[in-house]
Amino acid sequence: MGRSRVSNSFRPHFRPDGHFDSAAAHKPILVLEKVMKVFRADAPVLRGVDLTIERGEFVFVTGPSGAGKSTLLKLIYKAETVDEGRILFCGRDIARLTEDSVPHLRRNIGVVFQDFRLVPYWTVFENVAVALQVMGLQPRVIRSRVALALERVGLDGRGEEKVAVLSGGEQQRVTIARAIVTEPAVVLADEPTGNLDPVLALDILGLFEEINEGGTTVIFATHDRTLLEVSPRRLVVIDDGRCIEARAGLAGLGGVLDHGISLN
Amino acid sequence: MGRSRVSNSFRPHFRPDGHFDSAAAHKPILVLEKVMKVFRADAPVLRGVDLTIERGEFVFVTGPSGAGKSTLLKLIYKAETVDEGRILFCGRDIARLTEDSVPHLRRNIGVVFQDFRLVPYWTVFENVAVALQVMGLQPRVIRSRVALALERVGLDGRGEEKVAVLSGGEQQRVTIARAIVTEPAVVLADEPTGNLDPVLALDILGLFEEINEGGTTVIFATHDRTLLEVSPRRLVVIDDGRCIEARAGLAGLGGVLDHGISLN
Amino acid sequence: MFERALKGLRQQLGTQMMSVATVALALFCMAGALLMLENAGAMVRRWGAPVKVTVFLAEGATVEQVDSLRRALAGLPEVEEARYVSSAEARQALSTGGDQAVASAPVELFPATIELRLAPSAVTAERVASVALRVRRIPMVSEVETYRGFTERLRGLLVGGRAAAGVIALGVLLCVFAVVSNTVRMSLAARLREIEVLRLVGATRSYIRGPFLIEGAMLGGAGALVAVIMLGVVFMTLRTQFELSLGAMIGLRPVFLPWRVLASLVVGGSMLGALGSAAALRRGLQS
Amino acid sequence: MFERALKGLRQQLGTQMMSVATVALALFCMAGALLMLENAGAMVRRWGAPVKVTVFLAEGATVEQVDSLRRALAGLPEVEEARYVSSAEARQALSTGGDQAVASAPVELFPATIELRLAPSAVTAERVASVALRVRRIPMVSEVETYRGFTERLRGLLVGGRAAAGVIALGVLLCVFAVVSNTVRMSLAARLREIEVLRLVGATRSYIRGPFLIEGAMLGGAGALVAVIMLGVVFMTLRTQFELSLGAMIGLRPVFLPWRVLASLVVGGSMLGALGSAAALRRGLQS
Ligand SMILES: Nc1ncnc2c1ncn2[C@@H]1O[C@H](COP(=O)(O)OP(=O)(O)OP(=O)(O)O)[C@@H](O)[C@H]1O
Ligand SMILES: Nc1ncnc2c1ncn2[C@@H]1O[C@H](COP(=O)(O)OP(=O)(O)OP(=O)(O)O)[C@@H](O)[C@H]1O
Ligand SMILES: [Mg+2]
Ligand SMILES: [Mg+2]
Repeated sequence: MGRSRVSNSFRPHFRPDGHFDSAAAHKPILVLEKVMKVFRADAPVLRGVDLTIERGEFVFVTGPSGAGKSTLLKLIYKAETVDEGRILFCGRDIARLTEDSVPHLRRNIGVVFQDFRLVPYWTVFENVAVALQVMGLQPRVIRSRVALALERVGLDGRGEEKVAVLSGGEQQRVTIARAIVTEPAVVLADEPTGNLDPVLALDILGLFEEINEGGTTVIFATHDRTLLEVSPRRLVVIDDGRCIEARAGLAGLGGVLDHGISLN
Repeated sequence: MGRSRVSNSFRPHFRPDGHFDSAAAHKPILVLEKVMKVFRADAPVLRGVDLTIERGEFVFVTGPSGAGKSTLLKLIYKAETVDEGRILFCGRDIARLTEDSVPHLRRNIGVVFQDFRLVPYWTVFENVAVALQVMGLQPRVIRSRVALALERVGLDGRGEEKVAVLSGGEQQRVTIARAIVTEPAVVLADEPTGNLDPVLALDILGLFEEINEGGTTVIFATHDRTLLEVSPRRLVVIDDGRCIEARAGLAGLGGVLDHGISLN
Repeated sequence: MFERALKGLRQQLGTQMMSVATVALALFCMAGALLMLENAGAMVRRWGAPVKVTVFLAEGATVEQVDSLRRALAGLPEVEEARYVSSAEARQALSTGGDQAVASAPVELFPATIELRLAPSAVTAERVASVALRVRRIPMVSEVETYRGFTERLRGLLVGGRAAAGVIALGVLLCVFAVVSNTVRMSLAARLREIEVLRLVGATRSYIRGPFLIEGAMLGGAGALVAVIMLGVVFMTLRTQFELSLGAMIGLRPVFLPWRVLASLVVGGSMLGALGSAAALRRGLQS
Repeated sequence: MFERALKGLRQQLGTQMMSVATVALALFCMAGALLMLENAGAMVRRWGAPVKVTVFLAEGATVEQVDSLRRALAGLPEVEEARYVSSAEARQALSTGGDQAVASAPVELFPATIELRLAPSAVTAERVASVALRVRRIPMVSEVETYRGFTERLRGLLVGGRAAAGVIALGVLLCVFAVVSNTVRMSLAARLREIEVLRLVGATRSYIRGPFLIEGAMLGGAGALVAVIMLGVVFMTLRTQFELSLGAMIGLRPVFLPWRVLASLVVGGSMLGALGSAAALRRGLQS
């Protein structure tokens, strides 16, 4: 635990030895090349996804239920492995990471899980702090950083409550706090506003935009039409196993995104 | 297990002896009188909720995150108990149900849980069938009714998959199928479209409206503005611990619901 | 219900087999203790129970003297039987073990005796001592052996053994209870999600608890059965060895536990298992 | 790491105590078997080891005859020592147990003997038999006792006991392994959610596994410690009882296990626990 440094810069160092690869700084932070993922042979989920995400970008990902948004994100943080194709993180193929390096990759990626992945019998504080604890930080540092993160998601002063008793939206915000508390290079947010009311959803979107302005790359998977309307960011639609760039002017969206309901 | 009959009519019989109270048919199916619920003394969740829901009604419940929507529903199916006030189901105070009658109350209420409450290592079929199995139905009957319910939520043919591997939206639809498969007198849907894309969300809303047309009472808690716009049903807003009727013409909504963003 | 219990058992086969093994081990200890006790009891019955007094006769006694002495002794209220054993008979009795040395030893080595068997009702230390005292005063008696020290020590051992077995039994029963209760609590913990869902969709208490009670009973019963079988195997294996050595030395022919004890072990085990399961349910289904 | 292990232990205190108790019970069985073996060994050493032959002398032998016989016997290559024991000495030796009957018995009851101690290197059944045969032919010898049957039976018992103890030890070690492994698997199962979260936020393998390995080692070590203490208590309690009865009868003074065996039990227990834990982790952290 002593070997790893904290990632509070935006230069990912996911090698165990903490060696910094200076060439990586000039490459796109994330490149997906012909990525295939097949769970059931009759219905492949991703069928050749090509996607390049630059350092500091903010990308919306959308698509119908079961399209493969979560799968795409899981491939990036290596909870699933690609069947074909490559995923390059800072120019390095994550398929070739040793088992010992995967934790170091994950410390550079903050994930808001669609199903939260909280420990119900831990307190809010513990659930957020764990992301810093595994890095071996000092308790004092952890306390102040967790408090800050909870404040940003509107849960200040609720650190001592058990997560199990929180409302759906509150739990979702705990997950968001855990994802951003490490100040990672990349944040993957999977449907982070599904349980939030519209006002709070916009607030949280604002939070991610703020983080993005600080230099963090944000990939934001969502179904929420309002958010897509409000924020004129790059938009990727996953449909039929492929990625389609869908913000060639909002007009271009109509057909792919909507199956009939127009966006504006 | 042999004593209970199946509730496929809309006359709730939640006494263990299956005795039918004919007077109940003329009373509102659900009455909340001055219901209070306090988890933390400094911030009571419900502070005197009055609400009457007639047999066969369709009611939207909305309100900001942490307002107490889920708590309200939990009080109805007795996962929580009221601190003050009464809840009458078909005219009978559910606080006075014996422990043995609670299961019979629950068989008359189908619940779509906000956090799904699925058994991850069971298959889709098993997760839906369990609601019928506890009533002691024949396997043959169970099979056909489960197949029907899965078809209605767009998951036909996926009964043998383990729930753990489903996408967020697919899991949500399994929960919906489990809630409606028993053809209960009341359906409580807690944010049933939070993980669904807009098209599917409208489909599911349509499903609940269809069920409602069959005579089932539906209480539908949601944040989704689009659904509220599309469906001109009764709308109850929980705000600051009280229930406010908010569809005195859509115009009336503005202030309470929106905190600034207008509905249309 | 039974089906669902079996399904549960299968789901965590490793754990369940572990706890059957543990229960078996514990009950094996208890049954082993019982077996030892049973055999110690048999030994005490053989060696200590009908209290025996041996009256060694002085060498010069005539046949008439001896016979009148025998009849006098038989007339004592405490004495049930008085039997004259001549030197030759004594030698023969001792050499029935097949010991050549004894059989060919000179007959004078074995003094003639009168063996007294006391009435069991009269068996108190004082009674025996008073008989011995009175007999010892008779001139033609050279010595009186009451075997008191030995018998008492043996009884002491038996009492100690009973106490120890009682403690072991108590410990073992507690252990079985705890193991089954714990295993069922594990099962419960592993299926908490399932149970919660069952409750929420309106399952009755008995529908939820039934399979776990059956599971507990099966664990306890299976454990007891395995213990009994293990004990039987060990007994069969060691019996001959034991009979030939230590057994011959201390004059013990090993006996196995009676059928009724075995059956009640199995039944008791499964009842205890069900009880343990009930305790686990009481604690585990609170939340 | 240690802190997190303790936290885990505390979380499921009941289960953990249960498995410590089980491990203790199992190791207690094993240590008990070892103890019995140790004592049986002592018994065999005392009774069987320096093979003894007793030459019973005919009654009419003169002192000179006996002495020349003794010297002749001492000269045999197999014999290490030949000692003359007169009748009076024999009686005295037998009555040191405090037995009044023996002490006051006529001296003629105890035949004079020559006790031979054979060289341990010569101890084979044939050698002993040939010595006995040659000696028996001498006219003034009435009988030769080689104690062969008894010694052999005793050795047989010891061999059987060793085999049984080996089987028990194997079973017990397996049991300890399984119990700890199982307990750790429970711990794992109960904290699966936690572990998954740890993994997802980038915890290293050792960060995740460390506490469980420590937990396993502590379970094994604690179980062994409890077993040793239990055995000590039982030994202390029963020693006096045993010495006074069965022990006196078969001439055995009970000894406890040496310190080194006890220490290696505890260390071995905790190592086995860690191993069991590692096995559980290997299986449990797959998914
Ligand atoms: N481990 C798995 N094994 C088998 N099938 C899987 C697995 N993970 C996902 N799937 C299937 O792949 C498909 C895509 O799943 P994914 O979770 O990526 O969808 P999604 O786009 O996130 O949908 P939603 O909006 O509903 O969350 C689904 O049909 C799902 O059932
Ligand atoms: N068992 C409980 N113990 C303590 N506090 C609780 C408990 N259940 C709910 N709460 C608190 O009550 C408040 C209302 O919760 P509830 O789940 O009803 O909100 P909600 O309206 O459903 O919100 P959301 O839209 O986020 O799901 C929350 O602040 C929550 O933390
Ligand atoms: Mg998803
Ligand atoms: Mg809620």
